[in-house]
Amino acid sequence: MAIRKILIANRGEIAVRVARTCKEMGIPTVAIYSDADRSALHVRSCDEAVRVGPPPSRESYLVIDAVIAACKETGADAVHPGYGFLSENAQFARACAKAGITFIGPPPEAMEEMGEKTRARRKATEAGVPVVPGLKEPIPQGGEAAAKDFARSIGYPIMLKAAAGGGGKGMRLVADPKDFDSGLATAQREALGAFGDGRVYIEKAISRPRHIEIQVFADSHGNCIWLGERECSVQRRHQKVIEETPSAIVTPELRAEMGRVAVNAAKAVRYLGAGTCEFLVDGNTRTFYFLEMNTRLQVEHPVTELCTGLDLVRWQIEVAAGGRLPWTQDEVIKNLRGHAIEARLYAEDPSKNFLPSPGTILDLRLADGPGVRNDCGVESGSEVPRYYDPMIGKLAVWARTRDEAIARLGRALRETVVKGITTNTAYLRRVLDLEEFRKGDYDTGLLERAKDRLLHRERTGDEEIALAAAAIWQLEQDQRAALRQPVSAEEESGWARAGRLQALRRSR
Amino acid sequence: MAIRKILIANRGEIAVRVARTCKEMGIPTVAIYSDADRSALHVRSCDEAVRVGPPPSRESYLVIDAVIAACKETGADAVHPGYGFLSENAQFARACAKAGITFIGPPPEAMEEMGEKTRARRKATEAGVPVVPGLKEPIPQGGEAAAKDFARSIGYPIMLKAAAGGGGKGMRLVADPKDFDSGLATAQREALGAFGDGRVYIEKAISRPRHIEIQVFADSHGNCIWLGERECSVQRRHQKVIEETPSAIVTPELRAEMGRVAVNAAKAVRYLGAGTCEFLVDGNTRTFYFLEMNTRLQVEHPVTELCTGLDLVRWQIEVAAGGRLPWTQDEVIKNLRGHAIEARLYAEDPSKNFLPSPGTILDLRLADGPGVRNDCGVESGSEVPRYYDPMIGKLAVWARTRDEAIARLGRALRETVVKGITTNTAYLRRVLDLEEFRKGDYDTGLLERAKDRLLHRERTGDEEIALAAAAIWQLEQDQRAALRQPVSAEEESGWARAGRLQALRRSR
Amino acid sequence: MRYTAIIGGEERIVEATPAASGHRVAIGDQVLEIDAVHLQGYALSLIVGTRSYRCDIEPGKDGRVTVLVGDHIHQLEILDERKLRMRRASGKFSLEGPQRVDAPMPGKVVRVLVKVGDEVQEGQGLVVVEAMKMENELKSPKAGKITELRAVEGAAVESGAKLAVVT
Amino acid sequence: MRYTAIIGGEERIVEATPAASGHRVAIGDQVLEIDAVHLQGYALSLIVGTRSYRCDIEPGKDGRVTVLVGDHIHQLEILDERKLRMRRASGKFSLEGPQRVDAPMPGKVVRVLVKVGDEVQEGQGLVVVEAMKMENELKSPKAGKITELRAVEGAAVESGAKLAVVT
Repeated sequence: MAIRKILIANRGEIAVRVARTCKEMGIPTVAIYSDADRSALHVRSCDEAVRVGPPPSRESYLVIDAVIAACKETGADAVHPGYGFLSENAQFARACAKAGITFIGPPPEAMEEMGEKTRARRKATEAGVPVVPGLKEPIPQGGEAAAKDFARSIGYPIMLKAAAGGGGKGMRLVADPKDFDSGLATAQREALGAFGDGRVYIEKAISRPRHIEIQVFADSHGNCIWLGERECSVQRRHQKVIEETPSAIVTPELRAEMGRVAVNAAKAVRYLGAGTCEFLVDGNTRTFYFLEMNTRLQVEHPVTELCTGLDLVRWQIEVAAGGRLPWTQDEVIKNLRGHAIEARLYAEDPSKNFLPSPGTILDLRLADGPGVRNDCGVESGSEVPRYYDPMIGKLAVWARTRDEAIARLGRALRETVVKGITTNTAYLRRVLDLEEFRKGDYDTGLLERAKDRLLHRERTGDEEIALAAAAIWQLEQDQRAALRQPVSAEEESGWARAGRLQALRRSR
Repeated sequence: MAIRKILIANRGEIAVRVARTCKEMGIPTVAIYSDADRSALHVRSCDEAVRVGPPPSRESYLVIDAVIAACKETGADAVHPGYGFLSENAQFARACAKAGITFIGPPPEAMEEMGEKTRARRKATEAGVPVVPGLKEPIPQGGEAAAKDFARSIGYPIMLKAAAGGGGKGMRLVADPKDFDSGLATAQREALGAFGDGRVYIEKAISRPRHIEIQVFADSHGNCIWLGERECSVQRRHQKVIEETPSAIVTPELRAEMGRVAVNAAKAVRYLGAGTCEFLVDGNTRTFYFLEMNTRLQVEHPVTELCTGLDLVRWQIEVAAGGRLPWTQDEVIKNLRGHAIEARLYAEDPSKNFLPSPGTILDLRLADGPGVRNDCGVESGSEVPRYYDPMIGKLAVWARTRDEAIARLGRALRETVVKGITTNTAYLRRVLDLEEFRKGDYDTGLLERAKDRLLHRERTGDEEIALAAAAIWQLEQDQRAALRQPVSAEEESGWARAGRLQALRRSR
Repeated sequence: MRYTAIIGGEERIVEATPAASGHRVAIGDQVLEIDAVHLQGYALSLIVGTRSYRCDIEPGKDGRVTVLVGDHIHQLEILDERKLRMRRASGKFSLEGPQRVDAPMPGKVVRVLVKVGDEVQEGQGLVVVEAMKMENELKSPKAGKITELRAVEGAAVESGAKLAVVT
Repeated sequence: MRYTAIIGGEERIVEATPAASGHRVAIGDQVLEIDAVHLQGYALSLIVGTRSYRCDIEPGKDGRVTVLVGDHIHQLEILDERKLRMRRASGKFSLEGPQRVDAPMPGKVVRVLVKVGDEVQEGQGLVVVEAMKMENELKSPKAGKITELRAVEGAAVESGAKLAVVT
């Protein structure tokens, strides 16, 4: 069946990115928004927009009935869930099916089998995919003591993970038995907050582990292929910060082997559309363990697009509409080219323990020129609400070699300026400068180990220039003040007007 | 010899673009600027900046001594000339050599042999390259009558071209003998104005001609290869507007044949670096005639970069430093991928006969997302001076197929908003919608023939929305006026402040 | 607030009133309920029913406004009573009476194609101005007679400078 | 105009005067001749000798300014006589006296780790605030005693809200 109108059940950069492909395909789009997002970029990036509730996601973006109602109101016959929110919610997929709406993603059964980690591990083991030793079942109420024993049995360090989890939320590394209880408590609280499901399970923590994932794609005609790997070991608190492809340690043989395993896992659940198998790879032995399958588009999909030349969202839509994969596995291998790196732009302050810094972006200057791709959910004047994930966008680059790609990303990060809120751009540049990163010799512990080097602010020679600029600036402010034309940040910026107008509206 | 610091003897988007690659290579850069460009983006895109004179290019960017002096003052040991200005000036190349400065481009001899069209044609003919029938010599003073006879002998329509020309300036199509005198006068005046050399020559005008050019690259070790073609037939008054690669009519065989001929032409003059052989191709017979060789980087080089994955500026610098071409001809062919289209953004008003519209850009919003590349010489608040070419930037896209690339460029043009001055973005979108363009079935006469379709402003359904927006806007202005907080475009925008400060400075 | 808008040569009555949900805008007898928020840099996000629009606004002089809706450009004038009277007084609705031909941009006069007293046709070239290396011919807005001629070959002219008057 | 700048905890005397070429800026006994022009959105283009700098400026409260030079961030304060006196009066130079611990951003208090009267060490966690799904522990700015505690578990807090005072 053809898809005639797509509702994008998400916000921020991914909603904007999906809308772009829809525009290129000539498919009308519908945005949904919470009260905190009325002025958000994704709302005006779509042809239509429907309010789905108050700011908290549990009362808006996560309300299945509201999203289905928005589809019916606008006549959308398909939903693209993006990532996060309802993207891996089988119940939502079923609700769509029930309402005759095409859910652009895998069938609910595949989601359920892969969505919940413990079941996924079982499924994977059945499919002959190696997994990390650990307790397959979530820790039941009152089972804490038994869990603690099991933890000791497989040996510390151990990992506590949210059963319904993903994206590192509700994950805790426990290195010492005495920290088990506190770690468990935090993991459960975060899991509950993030997924409405507080269950966590135990897993042995691999040392020097690399997080490498394989992009797979399946159509409804039995075809399933892999599109190469993504190296995601540059993480902070299990949150990916920088992703690249190819991985420095993945040989063509290893790639083919991991790809084959990933495709098997996908086939085992009769997968459809875009999916990702996450593996933990031992940095030394290069043995890999299946971690989980993300049954949706990944945040970091652009690096795969840059090296394959594909538009994965276009493929998702075509496949959801019953189309066949246009490529065979061989064509993929023939088309892999160059090196791509993505850096995630977060509204956070690295110098304050990465404290999120919501607020208004007074000025946003993005990088341009050769080999640069921006996927941004904000623009100058945008508000970054405190209710959602602090990622405001992604900066990805492509170049023929890894060295050139690193140089290009460094250049692009220097061109990227976000004013009004604090972001991690300078931190990202320092990550690129780490010797381990330049060598490609790193694991998921990189950022933790390099913490001090990354936060230390080098004293630069241009301090005098900063002082002079501030003085000239202040001088002119004073001169203009003297001329009785006070100019404050408030009066100057359009967002302030926006604020006033909105205030005006509310006050009515 | 290694290059340690590069002075970029240009302005606008190309200066910014060259600076980007230099940053990626870790090479410090020096900008030059006229008084009209003190606030221009290229000045702050470089590590250093030197004033070279008053606004008119003949008194600034074209003053060889001033540029050489700037190199000496800053210790730049190499010059990148960009395109236009001094880029094809052999005298300048010699001055650089004399001053011990590496000129990033071909040797002066090659420039002279190819730079002047009539000599180029002779050279090409010698190298066995087919040329368009025409008078090989510029029309001498008093030779107008003889020229007129010759024109009649080869038959109208004929083309009058500036001997020192390029970029379509000082070119005139004369369809009827009675227009010969006026056409000649205009061509000579424009030639004089643009190149300080009023000589023009006569050439037979081919009907249904396509302008297709071949990118060549040569190193100092005797290697010379081609990098595919660029279809540049979407022209207005001989000014390229949209360029793409590959060309709809170029088969792999024709590409190889044109490439071979272009490489021969380059070798014939012991060429070095990046060059382009322009051909006129008969749309029906596909026979091609050598037009001229541009001995510099072309405006439209990004489409070649997008389909080869190369950074041509990086290659220019490496080759100028004595490096070898990293690729063989076979590797080029193996690496050609997908389809790229570039649209030139001009500060001009298509509805007023493309009248240039210099002024201040109050707000600039560029396209982003998959497959989009911006090369821009301006940003929000930039002044577009009236002294120089009205091109403010280029928007290029890449996609796997031509259809997807056209859809993508259309999407990207819709995202591109330039406020404060009039630009050709809407016109460019209408070009993409032309059936001839969509089919790839067009020649250099396309825009002239489609003039009416391109200028007719379709009445859209959203007129009421425009009215409503204006009314709500005005209402709020009036409300705020009532609250005695007048806000005029003046007070709002940073450029106004800039203007005031500069005024302040001058007044001192 | 009641405005008279001029768009595509037509006059339309547009009435905008703040409403609970945002604004109520009446255009002729059509009424739109609009949720509007300001964006940075002279732009509005409008939601009308479920339709979402980004409107970029460029205010000009005397009520002239350029509104970019999505990717369609609309040139219009939005006038309150006072502005409307002025507008009507200026009598620019038609091309009756003397018409000024002004330099549309700063540049240099390279040729003057007419002299005072010449009879000219509508669209006939009067003056050629060069700017940004391009020659641009300024045409007569109406058929009539050249009653004034300020353009001088070789002279630099500023934007808006009077070059000629056709009566 | 003479300013006192505070950068990296140090006081520097900075004197800016309009000059023929642009501005003369004296920092201590170092004098810079600077050609400065404003750019849109709080930015300056500076040319010092042949060096070219883009300086992005973010004015904060009471003379606090963040200056981005190229890609280096500088936090500083630029104070005239009056502001300097106020600044000194506020005695924020040291951590003597009671120190407020404020919510650095809007969020929700998920845990309070101390009670009034507790002795705390510098850097010891006092309150955990959750925002954007992340938990953030607020630490004591100094060693001392909790003399006031406003944070309540489960309560939503606005940015800048007082959570505790350490004396």
